Amino acid sequence: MTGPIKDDAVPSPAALLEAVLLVSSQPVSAAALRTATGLDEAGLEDGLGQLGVKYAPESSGVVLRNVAGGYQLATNPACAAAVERFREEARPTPLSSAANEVLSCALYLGPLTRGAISAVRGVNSDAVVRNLLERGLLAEVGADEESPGSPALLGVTEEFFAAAGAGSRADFPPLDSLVGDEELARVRERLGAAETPATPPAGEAEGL
Amino acid sequence: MTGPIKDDAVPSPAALLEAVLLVSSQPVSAAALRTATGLDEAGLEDGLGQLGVKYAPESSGVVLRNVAGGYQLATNPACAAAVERFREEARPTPLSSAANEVLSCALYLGPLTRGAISAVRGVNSDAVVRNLLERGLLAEVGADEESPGSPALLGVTEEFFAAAGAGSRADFPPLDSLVGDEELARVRERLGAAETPATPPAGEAEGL
Amino acid sequence: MIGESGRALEGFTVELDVYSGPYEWLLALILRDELEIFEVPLRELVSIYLDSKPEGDLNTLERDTDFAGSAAALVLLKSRTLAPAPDEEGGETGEEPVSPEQLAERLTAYLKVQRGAEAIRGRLEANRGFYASAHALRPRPGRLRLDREKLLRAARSTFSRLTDPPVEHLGPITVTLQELAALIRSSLARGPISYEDLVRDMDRLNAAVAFAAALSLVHEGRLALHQPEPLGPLTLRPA
Repeated sequence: MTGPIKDDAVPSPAALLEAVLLVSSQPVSAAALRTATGLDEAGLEDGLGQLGVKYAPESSGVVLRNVAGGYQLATNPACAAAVERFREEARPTPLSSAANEVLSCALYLGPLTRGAISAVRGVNSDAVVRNLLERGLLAEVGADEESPGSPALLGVTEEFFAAAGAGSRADFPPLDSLVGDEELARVRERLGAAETPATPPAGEAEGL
Repeated sequence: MTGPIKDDAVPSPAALLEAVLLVSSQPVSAAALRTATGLDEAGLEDGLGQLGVKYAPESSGVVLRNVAGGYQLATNPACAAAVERFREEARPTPLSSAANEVLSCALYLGPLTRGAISAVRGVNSDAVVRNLLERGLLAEVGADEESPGSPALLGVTEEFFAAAGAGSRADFPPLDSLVGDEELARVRERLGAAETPATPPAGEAEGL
Repeated sequence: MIGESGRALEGFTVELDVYSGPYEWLLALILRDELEIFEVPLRELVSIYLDSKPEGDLNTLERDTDFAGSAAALVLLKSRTLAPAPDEEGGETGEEPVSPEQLAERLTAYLKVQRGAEAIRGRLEANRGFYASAHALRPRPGRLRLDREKLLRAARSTFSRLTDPPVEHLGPITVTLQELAALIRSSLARGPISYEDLVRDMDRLNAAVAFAAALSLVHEGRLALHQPEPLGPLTLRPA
């Protein structure tokens, strides 16, 4: 099932489209699909037509939906009972130490941008942030208008406080009780550097 | 495309399975699939067989993988470029040889402590271990209670097996098959382990 | 010059406070822990090697490369000994001398781990490019439990982490001494060239290797180095 994939084989339009649709939980617009896949108008229509057959609600457990100005893969409502049972049974995977670190940044230093989180932690944290957004523990709460591209500001959510059994920020010990002044100054320095766009998030390769 | 779904139609085994697989980012074990879908052994096999055809790597942008002790829908690597363009993410950089060595220690000799890994490799490996924890390829799976301070024991994760496209440890070549007897004899000879004190071992410089 | 045995460094002997005799024997003694690596003055060893090079010998590159390789290994060994890896018990390290048997066992174990790493690298490489479904369901509200102790531990370690020193400049050596020697030779065909011009586009490591290659060519009598004042500009001229 995981047999070798021929690198020289050019994927069909339908294949390109369904791969992109699998990695997006949100509907994807026709324009975004074309940009990602490099398909022209005709290729897009052709591919979507084929996917309409492959993911037809009459036979498939995964269906292609055209909603909210975009396309999306979703489960067939006819399979809802199985999906619900799976959701009940599946225990949420515990958070990694990386996820806890990102959450502690957002809790104590937030709201802050992805770049600032990466700078404080010394490693690129984009994947961890995406996971926490998907779990609803982090949310975009605004934008940093001062920085080029106005990157999103991330903060912890109500869901986060509920999961931690806390009412609010006040239920956590203050930052200066956790680390010394000197260390805090260093953290602030890294945060400051992150706000200067010239500095890329440090240490992508970190020791590897 | 989003035509009416007949509620009275019973979805096929394949449809139930693919609906469940769509809503999991992790591989799902056969047992969990059966619990969620209510399928029996034969239904599961039948359904997975059909999905193997529907999601064949030769033609589909989404493929069915059997990895890390479970089943998973994932994008076809042949479509990786489109996925990466869509996500605006670069493909994760390959691991350094140091990182692969640490994983090899954990896979073959683990679970073991950071100290034990460093001892095998002859260099401090803490930074590399941290990065692998970050990437979710290593995890703390217990503690070595015998040692002072009960240092954490590290092992490879399900995510590691998934990333390596492996079902389990058994998919990796056994450690003892990796180095031939002849080669081992040469190592011993070079080190003078075969007790030849009068003559210096040949080609010492190259062996360093 | 390579002896009949095929070992480039066969004829090289050294005279140090702690040892006098063939260089190869010195390496063997160090490896077998019969000579303490701390006691071997590596700088002096390099000087002895450079002084030992026969005048006008045209074929020393292989010998130089071998020496550079073994000297680098000695530096590595010394630095590892200076900062010993904690042993399995986390207790005292390397008190008793290691027998050749033990050393062989350790090296064998490491060799296997290294091969295992190769197998892992191959598998990871072959499986890059699979991306998982992004349609995973969010856990039901309230199902997720966050360990506050773990969170605070994470906060402490994140905020007190020392910044790693930048290592970008330590790129891998991508050219060999031979390649650089060839580069120097072809550059010299057009006349004298300054060392600064030669290494302008090189990183620090490559520049250092280029300098070693230049020294080697001087010893071979292929070029002359001209430096009118100490630490001043350095010019390479055809000999």
